[in-house]
Amino acid sequence: GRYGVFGGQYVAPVLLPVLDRLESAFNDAWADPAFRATFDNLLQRFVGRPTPISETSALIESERGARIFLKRDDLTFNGGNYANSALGQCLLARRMGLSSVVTDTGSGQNGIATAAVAARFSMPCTIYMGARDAAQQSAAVKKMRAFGADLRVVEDADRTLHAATSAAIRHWMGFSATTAYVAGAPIGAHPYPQMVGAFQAVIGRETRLQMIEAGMLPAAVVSAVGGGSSTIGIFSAFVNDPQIRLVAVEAGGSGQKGAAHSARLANGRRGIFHGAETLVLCDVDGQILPTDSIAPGLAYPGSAPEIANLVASGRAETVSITDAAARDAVRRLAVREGILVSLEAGHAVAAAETIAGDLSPADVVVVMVPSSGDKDLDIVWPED
Amino acid sequence: GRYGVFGGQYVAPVLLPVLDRLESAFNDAWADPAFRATFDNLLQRFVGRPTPISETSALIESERGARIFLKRDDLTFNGGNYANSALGQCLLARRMGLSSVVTDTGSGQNGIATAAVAARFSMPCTIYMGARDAAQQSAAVKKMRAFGADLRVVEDADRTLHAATSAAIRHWMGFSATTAYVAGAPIGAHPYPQMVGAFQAVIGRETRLQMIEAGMLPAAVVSAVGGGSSTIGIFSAFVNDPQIRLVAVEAGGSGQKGAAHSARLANGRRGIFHGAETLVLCDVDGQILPTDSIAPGLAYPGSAPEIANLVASGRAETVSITDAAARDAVRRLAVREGILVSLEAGHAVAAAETIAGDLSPADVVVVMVPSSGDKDLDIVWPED
Amino acid sequence: MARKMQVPRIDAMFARLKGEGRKAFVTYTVASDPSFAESLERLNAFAAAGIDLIELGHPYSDPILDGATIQKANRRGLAAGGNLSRTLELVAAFREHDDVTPVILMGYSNPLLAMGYEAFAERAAKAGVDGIIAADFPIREADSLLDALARHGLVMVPLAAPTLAPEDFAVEKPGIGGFLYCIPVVGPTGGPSASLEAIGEAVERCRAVSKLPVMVGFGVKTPEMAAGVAAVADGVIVATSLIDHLDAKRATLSAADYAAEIPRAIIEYRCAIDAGS
Amino acid sequence: MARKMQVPRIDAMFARLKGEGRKAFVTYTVASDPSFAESLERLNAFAAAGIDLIELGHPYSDPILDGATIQKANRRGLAAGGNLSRTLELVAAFREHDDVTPVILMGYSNPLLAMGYEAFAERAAKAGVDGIIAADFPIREADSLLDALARHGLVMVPLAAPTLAPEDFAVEKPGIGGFLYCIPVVGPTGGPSASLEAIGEAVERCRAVSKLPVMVGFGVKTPEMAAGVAAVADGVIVATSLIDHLDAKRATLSAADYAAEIPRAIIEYRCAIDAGS
Repeated sequence: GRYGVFGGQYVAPVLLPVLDRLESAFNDAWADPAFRATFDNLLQRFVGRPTPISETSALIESERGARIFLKRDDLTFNGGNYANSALGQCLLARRMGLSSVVTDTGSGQNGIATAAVAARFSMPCTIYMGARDAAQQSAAVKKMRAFGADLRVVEDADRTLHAATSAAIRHWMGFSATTAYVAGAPIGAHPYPQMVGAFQAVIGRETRLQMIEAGMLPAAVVSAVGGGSSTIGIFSAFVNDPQIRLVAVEAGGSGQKGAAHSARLANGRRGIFHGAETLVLCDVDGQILPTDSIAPGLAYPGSAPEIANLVASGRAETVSITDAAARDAVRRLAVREGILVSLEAGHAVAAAETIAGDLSPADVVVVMVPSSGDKDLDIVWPED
Repeated sequence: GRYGVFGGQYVAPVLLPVLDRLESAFNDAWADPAFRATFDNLLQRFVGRPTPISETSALIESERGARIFLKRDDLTFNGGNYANSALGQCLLARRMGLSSVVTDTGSGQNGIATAAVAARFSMPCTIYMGARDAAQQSAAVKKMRAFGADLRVVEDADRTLHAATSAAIRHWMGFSATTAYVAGAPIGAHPYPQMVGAFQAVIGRETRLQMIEAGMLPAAVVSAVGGGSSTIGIFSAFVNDPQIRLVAVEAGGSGQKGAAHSARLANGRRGIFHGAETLVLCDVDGQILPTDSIAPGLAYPGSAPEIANLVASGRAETVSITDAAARDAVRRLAVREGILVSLEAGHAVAAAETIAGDLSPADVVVVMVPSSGDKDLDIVWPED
Repeated sequence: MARKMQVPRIDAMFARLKGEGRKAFVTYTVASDPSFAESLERLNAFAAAGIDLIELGHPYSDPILDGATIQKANRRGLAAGGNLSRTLELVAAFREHDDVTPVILMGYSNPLLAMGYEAFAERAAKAGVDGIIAADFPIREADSLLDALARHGLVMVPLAAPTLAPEDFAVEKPGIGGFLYCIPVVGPTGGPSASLEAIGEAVERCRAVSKLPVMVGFGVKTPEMAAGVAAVADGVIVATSLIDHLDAKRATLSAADYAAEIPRAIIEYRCAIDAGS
Repeated sequence: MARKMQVPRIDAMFARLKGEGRKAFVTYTVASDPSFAESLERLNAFAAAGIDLIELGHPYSDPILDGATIQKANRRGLAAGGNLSRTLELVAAFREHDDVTPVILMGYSNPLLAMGYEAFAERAAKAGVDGIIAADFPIREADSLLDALARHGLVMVPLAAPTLAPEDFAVEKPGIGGFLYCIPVVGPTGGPSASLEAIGEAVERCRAVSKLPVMVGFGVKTPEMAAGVAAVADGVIVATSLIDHLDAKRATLSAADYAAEIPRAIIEYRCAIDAGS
């Protein structure tokens, strides 16, 4: 359950037997070819995998820059890679004889993916969402309810993802005998990071295969890190190629000195947060710091333990991208390539352009696009 | 240029040389393996094809009903099949040395697809949209502008698609030396129906192959008919299998006697509309009648000439589905299957359930899903 | 069928004008805009003010190729109960007092198809219509329509543009005739004007491949321009700009002054055209 | 290091209560809620009113496992400048007048890690802390923490629940001790209560695998229920319901009446527990 020094099970002890049961069920399922076949089949038929790799044609002005390819998970089911792990976890819950699922959602993406998959399996689905987030994401709220989810708007605390996660975890503690908690990211207590990582690894397998088919391997794989599901997903297939740079892109926020940001891999401390020891944005007293980013999905103070270890061990490098640079990258990609990506992806694109500028045209940079930009239209193009 | 008695080139004569040039360019391009390879490659890399076939698990209550499979074009680029023909037409325009494109859009889907593809090819793109439509589809407006399109809101006439089409055609007439008109559907003057049909035929080819791989051929292929792009797309691969029923689903509107609807294949007259002789909803004086449907994309008074011919010749049958039945089908599919389809697709799903109910479990019905239901959330689930 | 033996009104008109050394002045109005009675009055006023040939639009629900001015006129005509049948009645009423001024029906093809080409041609001839201009009905699609027109002594007036191949407008065939409607600028009605040089070249191109008289329409916006066109073509068609002018006057003038404005405006163009001829 | 040789306060407390035939009454408050001074006053009031052991929450920004009541108390404590360091200072201040009442720090693990387990244990022991309860720090993860605690004479109090395997709470190891904090109902603090039968079974299960005294927390909401729990367990922990009660009173009572309300409420529970023992 550890990635280097990171990971573990820092949970209320009552959850330990639940986690132990989940761990053994996951190991059993993951070793079962029938489970894997069902999962793969639904990834294809229901989620819409494999997603393509698109080469960008006009991103790098310089003639000397590397080619940039986008891994297009914005083209999956409901426009995001969350479906991969929601599908895996719901399948596993069904196999374990659990009848319901519970999850939390911030920007709504994980909630939508989980609600849809749960509907597909006729599993009652409870989703907690902070009241402030719910007010900002009314289309997402409507969509989750359209899939029949019991969406509970949380008025507690900061009325955002923190409050929602807290409520979902406590709901799960109360109903763990019948209900699976669906994690949106490879964070939290073991076996969640391992399990979500395994379900998301399909992104990396596809990417590697697609690059090999195209006759090239990337010089760098670039991904923006929020919860880390897409980052782990795409990095997984390249970790053992030391010549391939893994670049974890963090949200630098406004970029002003002293302002809040979300760059906990580069600037965080070792801490214990949401069930695992990992790199955390907290102060000297261990209090979690406020985060800030124009990209709702990147403003998270914790990190996936596996990513923390990749950074701490030097295997992955980190880059910080400001709100403005990310927004400009989203706009540039829309106007020049006809591809509307999320602000999360915009951070990665901005970083990739810089990286590609320092490489040769014979090189290739792969950028993870976890989700489409429809959700961010009003942020990137505010009303004039 | 004719499908039976339907088709032709009923345009302002000044457009004839433009159409003739387009026809020969299309024939030349379509016979060119390099063009086809580029098109196929971009369909895969940029649009996200092939799209999967999803079996529904809980649609038909009866144990005796046929299995229902959905062809999931909601999973393409920007959530709809318009990208297929926008891509083909922009590629062709580039090959013809044209520098710009112009199109019209009602619900915004064709506009978004065209704007995105044009951005990809660095072609200036002008889009006309009725003022009333633009007010209702603010996200679509924003998205087209995000792709750099010059969106022109038309205050003329009824301020909807009619006015937009008129403005776009007149723009094209003025700039046909440099500008291609991109048709959203296989309607209008020859060669548009043939060309759009050819670009959309990828849907049918994929579906046929996927069904054969799954070891079955459908008893019926069901598709809702708006402009007809997805219907022609999926029907094309099954036209020569007389044992396979082709079911064209039309919007019955409210279903109240005497109320407006959009069922021009079943109830229309032979007429000349938007450049072609076809089945049209018009009165005895030849005046076009108002249409009505809960699905914005189905409320069109004309028909694709090829579909008119399939119906007139008896090869395709028609079914009319009311607003309420279509809306209920969208809701049912969301709650039971976790798939949110558009109201256009909802019409086809509702029809398919009835058809499947009369078949045996050994049979298979394929339903075309042209687009996702995000755009229709507020219509299907109005604020409580 | 005695009519067929007469010289058609259009041909007679060109013969008369040629004899006078003048060019034709053509204008356009939409039937039943704003009412059947006012429309009839306007036709009479046109004839009285010296219009040589009248293009009469039959109102259509989807005038897709027209600009905003004519789209609005179509909507007003429809709202007043106008349609193809009613337009034929309007011509018949006009013919009660005027059997000389040629009247060309102008509009879209769907109402023609709905009435049936044969029925239309028969009724139109009986009403006193001389020909048709169909905005969206190229000759290459028009075989059955042309047959019907020819059977009843009517003609379709070909639309000609500099970009068109001769076989798309300079066709000698029963049912085609009257004149060539030359559109020197490729664009919507009421749009930007072509230069006089471009108009001259377009007319020359028409004359090179057709023996029909050539009239120029689309974009003639001022009496000065009409004079310039008259110098090169056999006639001048003034449509949108005259409608716009009259629409604007209707809002500000008394009924009596408005009634006087129609001949005033027409005579201004008439003089310019005669001066340019 | 003389302290180590003394009987730890918690053990001394249980010995004393056993001698008196009574059960322990434990309550909870968050340090610095609503201020350092008022918090200190409340600790003194607790001791004066006969509380046997105090659980003192150290304020944390993300009390994810707690219900709304305690989340709010944490936010108030943080807003007043509370944190782990300041909580240790609070205990030290309390110890100036009370060297008997055991104080257990309760909270989340991140502040412990941030301070460093060794530094924390050293400072906590010096301040007069007796042990800790960590909401999110299971024994299976706690090796280094336990080592540090043991080196400084502190204990971690294991959380026990009916669903837990014995190796997750009934571990004999330096740094583990005091008592078992038995959670008979699986759910958030302040949530629904377990039945007395379920509580009895949970306590029995604890006694079967551990020699430590067993105290019951989570969901003890009324004096009657406290009496019932006291009949089967070695002590009763009343947290959320007492905070809710005092919070409600603070809004309606005068300062003097509110000061009187704390002992009044505590004595009501105290009597019930003593009666049930």
